Amino acid sequence: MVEVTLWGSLGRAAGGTNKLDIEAKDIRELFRKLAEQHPGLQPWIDRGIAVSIDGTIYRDTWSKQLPQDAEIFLLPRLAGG
Amino acid sequence: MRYIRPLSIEDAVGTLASSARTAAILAGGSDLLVRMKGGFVEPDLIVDIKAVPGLGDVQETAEGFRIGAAVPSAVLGENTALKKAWPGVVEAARLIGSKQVQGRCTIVGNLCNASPAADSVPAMVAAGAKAVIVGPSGRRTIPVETVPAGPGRTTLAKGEIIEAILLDKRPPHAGDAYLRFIPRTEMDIAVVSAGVNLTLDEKGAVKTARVALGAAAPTVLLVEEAAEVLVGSKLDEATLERLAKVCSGACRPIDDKRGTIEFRRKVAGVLARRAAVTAYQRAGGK
Amino acid sequence: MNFDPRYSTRNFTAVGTRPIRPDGIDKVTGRARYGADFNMAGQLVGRILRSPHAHAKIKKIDTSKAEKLPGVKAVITAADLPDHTNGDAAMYDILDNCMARKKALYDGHAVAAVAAIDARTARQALKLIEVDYEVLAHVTDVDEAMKHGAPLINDAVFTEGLEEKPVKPSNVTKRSQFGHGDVHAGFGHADFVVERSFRTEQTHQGYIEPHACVASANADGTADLWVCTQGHFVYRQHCAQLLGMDASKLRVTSSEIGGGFGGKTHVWAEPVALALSRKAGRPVKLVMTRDEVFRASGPTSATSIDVRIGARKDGTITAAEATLRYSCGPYAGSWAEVGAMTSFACYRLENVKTVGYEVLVNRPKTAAYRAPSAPMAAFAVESAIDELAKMVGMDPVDFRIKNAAQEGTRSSYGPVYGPIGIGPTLEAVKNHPHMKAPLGKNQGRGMACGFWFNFGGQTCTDLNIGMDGSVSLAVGTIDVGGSRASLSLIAAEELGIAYEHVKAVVADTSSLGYNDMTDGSRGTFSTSMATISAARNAIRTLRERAAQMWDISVDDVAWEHGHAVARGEKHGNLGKLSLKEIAAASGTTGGPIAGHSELVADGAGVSFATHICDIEVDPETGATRVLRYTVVQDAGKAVHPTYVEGQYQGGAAQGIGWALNEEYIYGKDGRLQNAGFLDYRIPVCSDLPMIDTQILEIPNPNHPYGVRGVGETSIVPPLAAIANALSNAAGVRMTHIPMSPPRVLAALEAAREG
Amino acid sequence: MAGVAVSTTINGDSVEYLCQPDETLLEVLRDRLGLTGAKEGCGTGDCGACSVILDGRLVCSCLVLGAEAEGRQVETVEGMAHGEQLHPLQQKFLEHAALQCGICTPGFLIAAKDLLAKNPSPTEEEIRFGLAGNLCRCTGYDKIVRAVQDAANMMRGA
Repeated sequence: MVEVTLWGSLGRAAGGTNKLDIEAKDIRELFRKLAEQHPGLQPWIDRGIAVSIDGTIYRDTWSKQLPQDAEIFLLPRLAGG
Repeated sequence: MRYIRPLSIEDAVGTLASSARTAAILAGGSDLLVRMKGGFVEPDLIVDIKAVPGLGDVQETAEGFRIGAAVPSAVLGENTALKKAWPGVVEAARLIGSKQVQGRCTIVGNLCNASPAADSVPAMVAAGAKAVIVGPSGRRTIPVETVPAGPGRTTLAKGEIIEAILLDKRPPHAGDAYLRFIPRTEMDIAVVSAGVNLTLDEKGAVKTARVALGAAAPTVLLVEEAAEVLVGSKLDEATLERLAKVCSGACRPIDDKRGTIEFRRKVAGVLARRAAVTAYQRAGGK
Repeated sequence: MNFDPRYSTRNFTAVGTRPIRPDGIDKVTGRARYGADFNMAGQLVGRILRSPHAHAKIKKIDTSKAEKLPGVKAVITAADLPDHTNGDAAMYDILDNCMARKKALYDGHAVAAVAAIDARTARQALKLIEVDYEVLAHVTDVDEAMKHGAPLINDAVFTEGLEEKPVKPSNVTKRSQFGHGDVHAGFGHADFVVERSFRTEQTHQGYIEPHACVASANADGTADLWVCTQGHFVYRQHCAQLLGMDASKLRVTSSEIGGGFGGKTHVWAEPVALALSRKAGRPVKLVMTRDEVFRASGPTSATSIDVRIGARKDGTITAAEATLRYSCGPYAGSWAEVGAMTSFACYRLENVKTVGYEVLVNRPKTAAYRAPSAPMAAFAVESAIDELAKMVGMDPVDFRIKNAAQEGTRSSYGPVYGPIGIGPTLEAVKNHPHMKAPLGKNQGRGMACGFWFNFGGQTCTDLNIGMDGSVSLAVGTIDVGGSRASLSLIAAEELGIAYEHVKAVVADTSSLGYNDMTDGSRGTFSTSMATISAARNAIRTLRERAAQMWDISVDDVAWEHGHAVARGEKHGNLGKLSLKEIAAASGTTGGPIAGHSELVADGAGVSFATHICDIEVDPETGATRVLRYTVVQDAGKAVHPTYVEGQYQGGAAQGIGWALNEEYIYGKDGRLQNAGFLDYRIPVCSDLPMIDTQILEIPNPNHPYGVRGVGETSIVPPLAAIANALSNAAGVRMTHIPMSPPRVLAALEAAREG
Repeated sequence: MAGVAVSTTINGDSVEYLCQPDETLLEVLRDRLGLTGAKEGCGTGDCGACSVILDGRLVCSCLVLGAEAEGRQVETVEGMAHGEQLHPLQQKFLEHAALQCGICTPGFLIAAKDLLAKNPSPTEEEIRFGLAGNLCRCTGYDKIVRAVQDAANMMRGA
């Protein structure tokens, strides 16, 4: 079980909660379970969500393991210049 | 569209006068080619006047200087005698565009483009420069300030060409200066500008003065009241204050992408004041 | 093979040196080929007709007269670009931006295009296209667009991210929010509070090379595209999707790129060129004019930002809050969201809240511009921080040091930071001789901090070892400013050979796997990671071949300084085999030797910079001149330090231009007034001083050499650094960017009048 | 539209071409003669990327008609190196990394060559004002100015 923090707007889409406890070993499973438990998040996942694990931001490495004691924070996927 | 390069002024005038449709004179091309590129003009005939004898020369005569219509600004800057006599006119001409443009642009083109912001024009107006015009009915010489009629329009008739600009021989104790305001240090069109031309008496008091402002009205403004303020003075602080005030008051500027009415008014006075100080120093005043 | 991207300390031999770039000679001799330097046999000239209206319904387009003009080979409208986007809203917006479908949404929006035998015929043809417009009310100002009753740009837009779904459409596409703690309570503990509103005007990336491409569509459904782009694989995907093609049938070759800065990250005219080529059956070259570049490509957002920050007497910030409104052009974006994330990222805050609003306006589609959205937010926040430091009575550097984020700080956008560089850049600034240099009359010094995320992304490289032992490195990220040099250094470092024996090229889309574009400061970070990975794969093969040559186990072969070395006592007499020797024998040891890598480079690591600048103000004209400028920034590891300096200097110069003079100026008619380099005033050489740089190297733990992205952060601090300097020089707090002479003079006059 | 026959000299070579009356020298160089070193950044004389030297004067080739080159001498970036021997400016631009994207480089090299021909020992300020007609968006000009200073030193020493 990992604790996942959602950024403000995503929290609203998840029904007004900012923290979720989810049983997920990696980012892929996290997204799958998020979508199952909160169907409102599916469009956000499709558009792109970045995952911060202990401060390091992952955008595409969905195989990244989620350590039990890590700080998991979801962020919008951004564009650069 | 045709391109011709006449070998005499008569040919040039004749071609322009007889051209049924739109014809454009090409000297430096730094305005014409930009307007063609933008699709603002599509001349049927381009008359390149650079092969006309004499148009590419600066002549020092008994009366002063005769600057041919095809002389690029860079050449003016290399003419030591002209620079010494009319530093303000030369520095104004040298402010048009970049080094690259300097190699091409001419003060006659700058005048005929009839932009109120043209750099060389306020300096020429302050200098009392005259334009020699050749046309189907012969030659005439007019003060440069009567050439522009409004933004982009001149008083020249069909077939007329400005052949040369005349600048008087300088008496002793004379000096001129030109300053413009631009947001960057180079490459901009003047937001507002001022040219001042002074002659002093033996005691260092201003004997004659001409003050012209650019980008302050639809055409370059010769501010006679400003000249009156200066005459008789030694440019003491109160005179300079009044000069700035008069120049600011004479402005009839617009708000546009380059500046506001308020800014132009205020800075016209600042520049006139600063240019007057430089002209005064150049005239030997202390 | 698993690749371990973690940093480990090492002594570098190639990395950190400053060799001449491999593409340099072509660029100083005029031989390098950019977008417009390529031609094909039988090529036509493409031109685009653009809307003169800021907002207008397209009732009818009659192209018949243009089609009849001799020399015209194709005329297209949106009807020739049917919608293949299958509900992908972002792609639909790009399609509509390439060619207006129902409405022209900004001055310069493409409505039709022609291909003709020459430029003159194409221009004439455009004049013969008759477009029947119904002109609609328009809005170009971000605050005006948010008002009730503002002209609606898209009546299907209902603001996302609100507590309740709105019942009425508006120009606000999205509200986003970040932060933690309780700002209300935090302000309650503040002894001093600064509250200000700021505005920044829209700027353009200002790359000197206009968008240019040559498209050649064949009758069999294949096509080639030569184009200047920051991401040729991305352009391939976009074009293939918009034209209904298989991506593999479209080969995109990237030209040298004459600047992008974010503006060449998605397609503009390329699908139009392909559609023209398809219709005409001939190659089509399409080059934008400078006027088109300004009117119809890539500006950044115009913004309106409110900031409130409170601090205790001891200088501790107790709460910080910002509301950010960013223009997106006529299509939805996430620009304010990024601004909201980056606003307070430099600081350690217990209570912080930022809210962003994405606002539609009748201006060109907003595109990324170097650390997109961050400079405006930093302008507002860093101006307010400076003011607050003054109120508290602290030195602005000390005040920032006291409140700077550090390892373990919860960032204002959410996650907790790992090791970061804001503190070290501030300490470096505090000790920099620039801070102690004397100032003259009407002069002032300012400083400001900046933050940017940096990205990684999908990347692959091929590293091929020739029989002579030289190495070709094929990469898929566009080289925007010297990355072929730094990537060659990386390959040389990892293989243990000389830089001169490595040649890096950018491969076309048919020769290499997919790569994300060069954006988010990722070029050197990501591709160096893939290059190290590819080199390590090649080294494994080199060891295997050496083992064969020696007839020993590969486990007994190590790779040291460009040589295979046999390990263990029993192989003590084997000496070494150089890469060159192994390569020469490769034909009989198993064939060509190569290393490949396909990976996702994540963990780019956030980046911080602190800038110092001295300026002088002319109190009578409001003219501001930059006298001295210093950039301090963390690079992780500077692979080619000269090009790192170049990135710092270039970003600072763009920021200075933004701060002082650059802006889109719209008339009341909604038309852009300054679509050219004459009146869109980017800094010229005589405007700037030398730009001093100090590179800090705090290794990124997620890269084998510790590399971080360096490209973008340096554009973030200058706006505020200059505003703060101006405040110190002239006693006026400028809240509107650019701080052009008329604005500064007006502020000075207002201050004088009291 | 009547074509204009032009005989001119480009980088020391005699060249003849036919161009349209409204065709610029830049268009002729790039599209007719294959000399794509000069770039079009603006077409209005504001960026300097198309700089060439015409009879010893630095000009924007976008503001010169192709027809005007008749009987004149044109120097472009393609003529700066002699065989494999780079011009000192070219060498110093490489050494100082005075280019990032490189699109403005040909224009800067030509402008700097003209500058040093007229002023072999320019101050930093003279270099900055001398090159103000050339826009660079990548470098912030710092390394360009240093490269020109270094090339001037080298050329004076030679």
